[in-house]
Amino acid sequence: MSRVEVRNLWKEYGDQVVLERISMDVAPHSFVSLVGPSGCGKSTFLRMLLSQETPTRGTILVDGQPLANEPQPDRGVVFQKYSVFPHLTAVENVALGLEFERAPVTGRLFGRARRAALDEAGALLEGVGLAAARGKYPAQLSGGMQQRLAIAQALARKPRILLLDEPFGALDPGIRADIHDLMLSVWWDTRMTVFMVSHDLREAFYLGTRVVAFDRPTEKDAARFGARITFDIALDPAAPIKERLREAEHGTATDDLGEELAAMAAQADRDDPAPAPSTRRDDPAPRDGETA
Amino acid sequence: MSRVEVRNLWKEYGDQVVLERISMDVAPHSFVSLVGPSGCGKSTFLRMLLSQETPTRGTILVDGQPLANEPQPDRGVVFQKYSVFPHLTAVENVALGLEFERAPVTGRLFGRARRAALDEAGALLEGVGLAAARGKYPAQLSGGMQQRLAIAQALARKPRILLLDEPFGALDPGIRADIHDLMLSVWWDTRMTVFMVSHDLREAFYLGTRVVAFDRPTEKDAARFGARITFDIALDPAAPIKERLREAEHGTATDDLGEELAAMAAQADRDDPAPAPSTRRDDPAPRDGETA
Amino acid sequence: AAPSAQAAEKTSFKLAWSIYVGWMPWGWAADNGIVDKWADKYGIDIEVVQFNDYIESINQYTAGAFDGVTATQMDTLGIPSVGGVDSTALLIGDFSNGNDALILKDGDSVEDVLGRDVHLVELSVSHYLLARALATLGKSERDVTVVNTSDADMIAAYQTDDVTAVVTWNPLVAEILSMPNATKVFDSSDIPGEIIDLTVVNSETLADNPAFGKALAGTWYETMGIMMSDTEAGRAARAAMGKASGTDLAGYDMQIASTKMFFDPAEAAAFGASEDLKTTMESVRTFLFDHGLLGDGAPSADVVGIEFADGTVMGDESNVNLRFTTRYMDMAADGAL
Amino acid sequence: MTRLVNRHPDRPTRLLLAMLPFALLIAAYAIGSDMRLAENPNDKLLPSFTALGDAITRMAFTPDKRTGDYLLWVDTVASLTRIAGGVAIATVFGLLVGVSVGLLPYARATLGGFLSAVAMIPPLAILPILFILFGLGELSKFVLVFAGIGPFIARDIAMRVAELPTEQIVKAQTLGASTWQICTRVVLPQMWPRLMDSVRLSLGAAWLFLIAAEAVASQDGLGYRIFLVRRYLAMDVILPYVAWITLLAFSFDWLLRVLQARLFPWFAPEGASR
Amino acid sequence: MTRLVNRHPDRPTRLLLAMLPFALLIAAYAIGSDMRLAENPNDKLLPSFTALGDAITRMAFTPDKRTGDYLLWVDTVASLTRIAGGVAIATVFGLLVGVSVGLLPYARATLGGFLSAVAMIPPLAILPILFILFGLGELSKFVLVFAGIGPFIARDIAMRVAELPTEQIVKAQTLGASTWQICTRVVLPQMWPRLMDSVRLSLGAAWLFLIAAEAVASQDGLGYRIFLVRRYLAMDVILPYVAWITLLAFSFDWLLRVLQARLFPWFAPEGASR
Ligand SMILES: Nc1ncnc2c1ncn2[C@@H]1O[C@H](COP(=O)(O)OP(=O)(O)OP(=O)(O)O)[C@@H](O)[C@H]1O
Ligand SMILES: Nc1ncnc2c1ncn2[C@@H]1O[C@H](COP(=O)(O)OP(=O)(O)OP(=O)(O)O)[C@@H](O)[C@H]1O
Ligand SMILES: [Mg+2]
Ligand SMILES: [Mg+2]
Repeated sequence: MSRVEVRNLWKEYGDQVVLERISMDVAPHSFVSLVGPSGCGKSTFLRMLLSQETPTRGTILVDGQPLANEPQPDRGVVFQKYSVFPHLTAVENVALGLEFERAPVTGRLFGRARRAALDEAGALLEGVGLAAARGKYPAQLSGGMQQRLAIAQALARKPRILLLDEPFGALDPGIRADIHDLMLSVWWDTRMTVFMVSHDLREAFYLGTRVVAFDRPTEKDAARFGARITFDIALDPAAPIKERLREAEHGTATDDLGEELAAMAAQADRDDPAPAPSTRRDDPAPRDGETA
Repeated sequence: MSRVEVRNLWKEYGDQVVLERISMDVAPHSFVSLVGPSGCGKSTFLRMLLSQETPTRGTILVDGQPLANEPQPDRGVVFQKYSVFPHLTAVENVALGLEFERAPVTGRLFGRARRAALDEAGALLEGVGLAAARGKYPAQLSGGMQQRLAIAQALARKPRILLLDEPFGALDPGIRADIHDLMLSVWWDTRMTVFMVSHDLREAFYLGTRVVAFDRPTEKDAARFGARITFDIALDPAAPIKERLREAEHGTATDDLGEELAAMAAQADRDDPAPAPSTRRDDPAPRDGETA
Repeated sequence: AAPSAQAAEKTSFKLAWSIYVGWMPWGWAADNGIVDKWADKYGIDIEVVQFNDYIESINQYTAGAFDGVTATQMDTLGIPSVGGVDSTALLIGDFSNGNDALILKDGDSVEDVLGRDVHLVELSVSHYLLARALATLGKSERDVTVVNTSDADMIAAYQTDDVTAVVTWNPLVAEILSMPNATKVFDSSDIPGEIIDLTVVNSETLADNPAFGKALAGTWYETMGIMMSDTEAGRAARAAMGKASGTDLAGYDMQIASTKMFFDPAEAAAFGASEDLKTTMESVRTFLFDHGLLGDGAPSADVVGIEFADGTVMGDESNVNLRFTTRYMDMAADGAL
Repeated sequence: MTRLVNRHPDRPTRLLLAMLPFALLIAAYAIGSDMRLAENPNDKLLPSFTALGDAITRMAFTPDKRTGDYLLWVDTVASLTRIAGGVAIATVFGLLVGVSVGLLPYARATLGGFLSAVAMIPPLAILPILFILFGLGELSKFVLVFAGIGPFIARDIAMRVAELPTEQIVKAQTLGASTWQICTRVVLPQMWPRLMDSVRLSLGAAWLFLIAAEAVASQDGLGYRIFLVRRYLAMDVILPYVAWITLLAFSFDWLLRVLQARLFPWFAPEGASR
Repeated sequence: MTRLVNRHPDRPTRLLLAMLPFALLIAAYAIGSDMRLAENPNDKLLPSFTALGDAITRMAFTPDKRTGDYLLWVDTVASLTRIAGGVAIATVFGLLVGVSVGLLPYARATLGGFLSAVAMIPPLAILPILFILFGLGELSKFVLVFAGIGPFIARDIAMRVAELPTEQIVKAQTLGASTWQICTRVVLPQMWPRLMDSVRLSLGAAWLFLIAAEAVASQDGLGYRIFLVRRYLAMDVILPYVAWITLLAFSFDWLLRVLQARLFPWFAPEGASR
């Protein structure tokens, strides 16, 4: 639930310009999908929103204030590379944020407080379908399971801004749909502002209230020109549509969904001069019931 | 271009059964897509095909012979976690396989032979869109770029069997389509047999001549029951259709593609008693030309 | 810690001793309550600390951590006295009478050492012994090559083919001589009385606390009395000292045989008052001066004054830092302790 | 033919192979000893196995006449106490300083260079100063062991901390961790197993320094005994003592390895399955 | 307030901080020295800076009366030659053995345990045997330095090899690499920078062993001089020598660090950007 303003942002690594002239004004409780070719600087952009890196030029304001100069619990993150803690079990990984909050000195809860935190963490794990892997260490989990763990961990502290870097890439469609649900309901309940990098355009359009694409003007001379915003579509900031979409998904009218999405995209098309691709949603995921 | 027979394969880690009763007979020059929920054992299955791990029970035959007991250049691989060599530049990473082949003693080519190998490698890099990153080390590449590098590296030795573990997960749709093309044409030219794990069902159906799904019978008691094959659809072993699909993709009749795929799936449906989900293909990828 | 050891009046004292044939009595006396007995008599405390590394014990004494130490007269002059610690030779325990020796492979006279690499602990009494041995031929150190070799490694070194000449002390001498092809061509009995083993104390401390000196002298000569006796107790004492130095009774007796122990305080006092001592010290300080050990700016061997029992001073009278006295040995001889 | 990288010896072969180099060493010793004894029956450098056995019986199983103690055990207890003390101090120091230097830019700026420099000082060269500062008692022995391995452990741990992915530290901050909490919940717990590796690597040096300390001033301890009998070239005592030290250190090394695997199941090097 | 983990000192502050501990050390020395000299103007333990300066002038810039050499430089050349030789042998050995043990199951079965055991043997305790085997000349000094750090480097490298992801080794095999090719093209090149770290960590120990070796039988070298003048508690010579050794070792450490960054741009610890 924070307004994020990005003003004329540049990022260079040595000679190489990665991003240039990035500006956007993100309303509170937006869900911004970031898309663009690999290597164009999406992760770099998120790292700057996180204060992990500093822009070469330009500023980022959150609720009118310059960004804190270090990562804070107001901004949660799920990294592209798995970033869970290898020395903690799944449930401990999720509970860690709660322990940080509730035990400032020891960083560790005991007795009832600890059980309570573990219970909360367990509930979050259940939400991402990892209830059975509760006591496992990350090294014992598959790639997708680790990624889900990272999502649960990031949600535990209920950040006001959530940064997701290809969070669902390693998930199968069944689980992915569940986690989309979870994501949307958490987003709706906590009214947080989300930035999500995704390579799945359907996902980007389905989840986002706004889709922003980065790209370089030319492939030649890649080092001299950074990526810019090539299109920026506000899909519909009014959340109820998302809610309806979610409900629709749970229902059986799956075939209608594609049309809904197309309509949505079409409307976005009218709002914005940039040519948006036509979009439909259909999910060929074989549900357990259908195939077992 | 190898027939792969898998006979009653089991894999257990300690008490946990990961895979059980996996049997399949894969014709030469098949393109097998493996799908299934995360953590069900797809990567484990590939590792066994690679001889990186040994099955707890059961056998794997390649062209009627038991699998060599160690990884060999007849089976190439792209791992889920990036497995390029950090100490070599992109082009050196790709050329490495050629050097292994052509310089058995030193493992290193010099002079003209080296230039020739680097040129070949450069061509492959161009194929995956990394021509500009030729001299960069993996740490300087984004996640998706590293994954493309791994693909080029695996193709360099023209393996007879290629194992891909979510190879396209980190790629944006534009690049992904290009690499699909590349993949199909290499597959077609070299007539290799491909096993690909993917969470993107459209991709699985689009690329595969056969789609195999793994899943556990129950979510409870996950440790006691391993995943089995829950469906196995031969889409169409005759390659020309793929060729047509590929051509169609290059053309403008993008909208028709979805129907083609659906038809294809429907036919597969008739061939196979297992209920296949209805499938359509549409690619909302914004091509450079459309959006810039 | 350092300065307090030299402070004026006090009641507790520390003596450092190291493992060597002539100093083993200190360890035995401490173990058998003789030190405590005499300390109690004078109402003081004496802590006797064993060192395995001789040089480190002198260094610690020089740095002020101890009130007394066992050392040769040459090292006393060269280390604490040069280092500004005014030291008194309280007790003359013995002089080396064959304990230090020049040993050759394939050679039977001192001449044979010429031109060889001689392995020894540089700047130690071994070095001095070599210089004296060469002097008997009218030669100097230029006629050999000195190779510094730590005493701990001397025996092993001798076993290698690289080494054909060594100068060292007991028990190493005995060990080396027990090997085939080892001939002693010169030893300290050829320069009797020139390598003297002392118990040295800080002069200031002694001046302020004569009780410390008396207690040490009392302890020493009671111990001497026991160990020299040809009784069961004497043998037991020597056996224990031998054991503590890593050998047995026979080995220890053999070492004593090549040591001129002053069991009798009167004899020690007489040696300490003799004119020969002055000659010896002249020769020793010249050796030290030649090797740059009397200080870097030292214009001559006179920089450090040496006071003898008769009150005469050799060298700079305003910088007397080594004092020989027979006072406490006399007291022991007179039974006045 | 299977590649060498993929060939795993089975259990009995593994045992056999493990014993092979030891067996060769013993055989070489036996031959050398025989040759020298044939030449000079009194040779002390490489005593026969009988002589070694006698010495072991004497030192380990016969009470000392004077004190009634079994010397080997007295020495062992003394040395183990000292080395345990020294290693314990060095470990605590190494962990604290290493984590600070690895994690906190200010600590790194202040101590990074100093630590590298201090690690290069040969402690044996400044013994007189150490003894004046810390006395000649047990403390100075702890200090020498500590001075010998403390800076090493600290530098090693600092390198390991620096190897933690930045993502982890950033992630912890987004979860609200303070610097202190990052230390105690994220960095320290991950350093325990690495600390064990570090201690294992420095154990040899620790014994070296202990022996050096005991050789200067002490009245018991394994190093003291070796030093004492060394001037008689009593290799029949020295060799069993050295073997015993090696065995003790090796057992401790092994114990650490087992403990590491037990206590930190999550910590397995990437290639551990190879 | 910014967390301590995120606070980076700027360049001048960094320089100041880096010098701080050195300055404190020097100040502590100055005070201690003054106090002792006030008691005894001839005190040898902590000589004044003037005395240290004199000693430096004498050793480094005045020809020796007897030989006409500048002693410090003669000693330095002698010691550097020896340490370079010893470290070079140890490095080659450590790399070869470490890579084999880390990569090949058979080598690990054979040498893994042996190496751990050998690393625990205190070389100084078995000097007599080393002398017999290698003589008293330069060779034995190389050998002592080698024996001191060789096993350490080998074990360290073996651990690092084991940390390489299994995927890399498997990947190389799918590209057709033989065991030999895996060694030379995949493992060895990745070990170079790690080897540099390993050498850096063992440099302190290398000097220690060199000094010990030079105490045994030699006529020049930094360790020789230190032991020689230790007999006369000439701390005015010892301290500059120790400082010089520290400086040399530290420079080499720094050189290795710079070289590592230059030669292996791909090798940066995960958290290097912190
Ligand atoms: N530390 C660095 N040094 C030099 N160049 C870098 C560095 N980090 C990133 N880059 C470059 O910055 C560009 C953007 O990288 P980034 O990881 O942000 O891409 P991305 O959009 O997230 O790609 P992907 O979708 O593949 O994850 C890439 O071209 C990469 O080569
Ligand atoms: N070394 C191991 N020890 C114990 N369990 C393991 C080990 N490796 C894998 N597993 C378990 O085996 C199961 C299968 O893992 P695998 O990596 O094959 O899954 P996957 O199908 O590839 O999943 P994803 O799609 O998320 O990559 C998982 O439940 C995992 O917890
Ligand atoms: Mg990225
Ligand atoms: Mg997987």
